[in-house]
Amino acid sequence: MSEDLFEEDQTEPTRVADRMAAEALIVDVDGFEGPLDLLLTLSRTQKVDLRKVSVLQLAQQYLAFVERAKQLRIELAADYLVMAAWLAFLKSRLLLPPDPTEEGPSGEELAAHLAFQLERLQAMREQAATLMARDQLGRDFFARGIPEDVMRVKRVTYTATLLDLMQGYARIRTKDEFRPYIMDRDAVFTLEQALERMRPLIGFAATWTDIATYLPEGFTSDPARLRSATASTFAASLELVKEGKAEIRQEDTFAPIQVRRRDR
Amino acid sequence: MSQDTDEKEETLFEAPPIAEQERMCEAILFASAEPVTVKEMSARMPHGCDVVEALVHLRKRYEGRGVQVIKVGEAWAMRTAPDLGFLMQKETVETRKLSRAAIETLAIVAYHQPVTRAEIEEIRGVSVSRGTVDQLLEMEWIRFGRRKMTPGRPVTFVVTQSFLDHFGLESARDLPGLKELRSAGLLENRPPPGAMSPDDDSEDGGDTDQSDMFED
Amino acid sequence: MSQDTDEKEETLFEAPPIAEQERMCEAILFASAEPVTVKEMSARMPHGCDVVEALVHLRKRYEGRGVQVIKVGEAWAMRTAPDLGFLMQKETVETRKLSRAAIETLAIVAYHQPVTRAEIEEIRGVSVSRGTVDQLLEMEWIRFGRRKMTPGRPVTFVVTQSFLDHFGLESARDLPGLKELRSAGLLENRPPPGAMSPDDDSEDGGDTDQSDMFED
Repeated sequence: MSEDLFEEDQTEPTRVADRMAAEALIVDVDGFEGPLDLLLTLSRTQKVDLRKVSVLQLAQQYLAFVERAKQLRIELAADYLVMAAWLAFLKSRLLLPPDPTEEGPSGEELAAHLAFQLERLQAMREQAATLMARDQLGRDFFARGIPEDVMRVKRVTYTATLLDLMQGYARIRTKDEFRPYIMDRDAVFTLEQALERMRPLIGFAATWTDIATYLPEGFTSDPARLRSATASTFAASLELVKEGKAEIRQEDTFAPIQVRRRDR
Repeated sequence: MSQDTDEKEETLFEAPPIAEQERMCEAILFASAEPVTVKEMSARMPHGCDVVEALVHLRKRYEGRGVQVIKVGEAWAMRTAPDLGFLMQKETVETRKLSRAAIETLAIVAYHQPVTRAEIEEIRGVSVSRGTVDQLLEMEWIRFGRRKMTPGRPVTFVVTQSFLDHFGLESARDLPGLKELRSAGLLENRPPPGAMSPDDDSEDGGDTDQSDMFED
Repeated sequence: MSQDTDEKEETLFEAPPIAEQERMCEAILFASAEPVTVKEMSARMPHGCDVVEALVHLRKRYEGRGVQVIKVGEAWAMRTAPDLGFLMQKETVETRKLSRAAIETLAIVAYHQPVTRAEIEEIRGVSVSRGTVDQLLEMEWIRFGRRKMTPGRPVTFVVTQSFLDHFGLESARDLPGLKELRSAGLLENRPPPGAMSPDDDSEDGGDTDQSDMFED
């Protein structure tokens, strides 16, 4: 369907282009995209199928064109002159009877190749026009106006191997002494408990006080309980220092560790 | 119906058949970047079109399809069917190693189940963050067990069937015992002072599986 | 048909019925402004779906509608019917005007792909400016193809899926007039007579490359 359309479209402008090309030959040398383009335009004046174009006639037309440009003192680009020289050579080859001693391709072969090049260029131009005459996205047909984004969902799964599990368990079990599994939570004074105890008290410690005085009641006699309470009270003290609520010092190795509130 | 409209409006040309009007509405709704009002559609379509009727037909045509024609306030739009929303996601799965805290907590649950949070903390020697337990619950590797008959009736944790499946175990009792851990070089060769762990007893005889397990 | 596939793939769950698969394809294609490959659709749809079959059904369903299901290279897309373009003035995007050189270069790449810059210049009879190629690359209508196995291993250009999408082509083989041009010998890269280029032998008219390329 679009091809039909194209056919119709194409016939008219070609005629217009013909007329314009004829004028362009005289006034606008720069309008050509190189010698091949010029040759193609010239060949149209022969009004024949490109396959039947007379290359000899074409060469003469081209040489005449170059001659005229020279008369008009139009500066021609080098490649136009190279083509002119080559066409002059081709012309002589085509006119003179073939010299059997001469090497290389015959005039006919060279002419056939030029005709092929012209035909190929012409075909590509036509295809380019056909292509651009096709229905185009965003002009004749349309994509979805409100595309929905595909959400990229990243799902993280965690994994572990049995070996990880074993090693993890072994790690815990070798960290402290192995002991039969019994509940002895009452012998533990946790960091949270120690913090809870120290927080309200530290506000009153204007002077350096031994952290031992912060140990909770009932945790000082039993060694296990004392150890736990001391450790957590010390840790809690450090925590308070970190929070900027207290200062901590130790006069000497193994000397009592003292804290006092920090005034701002 | 469209005939009537034509006659009323006395248009010069006849409006396109309703099926064609439906096609037009379809194309406009599809390509527009926003919902389109009936008024706007009428302005874009040939004179004499009955946009509302065409839209009703169109909506009907898309019933039960992957795409639906919906009314958004005064305007109309096409949207993918809500039940297919899952197709609009591209899932990428990233596998990460479980954190050390999570592995240790998991190991404790596996070896000591049913076990309370306080007991886990006791064994690990550090407090167990809520996130760690939640993560394991979410992975469905642990679940809540029966409450302990101790004061406060704390909840306990046990491992799940998914856990056993993942680690290729038939039951939690198939987990290698401390003895095996030791002989596998996973525990320091330090004899445990005091009594045997409760798992040590039950854990013998899993020897054949064991070697398998350590392959993983 | 989808049954067979299931059995072959031994899926755990059965694929949804083909009508449901069709709905899913519809939703995915509908939601996307860009063509979606069969591979991507498969990845997003439940396991065991026969996406191609569903798409063929879907395309049939949309035949003659205001919106169409079209194939673009390896991908599929939904596009409004071209005859309704006149309704969409509002949506029309002002495309950059391409120079004659760019249009011709594009056509040469499309019909001669994979094609080197030297070959383009040979066909056009003038040197191809960098800007022209850059513009086409930037528009994503052409891209680099495989290097030619000729001396210097020059890069080649081929057209892209966006190119096919833009011009409503199912594949590069559907370029208008391709067969005629080929049988007329106009797609050959014929060396000038007497040119003793060393690659004369290997360069069998580019015909073999050509068919290769258009197979895709």
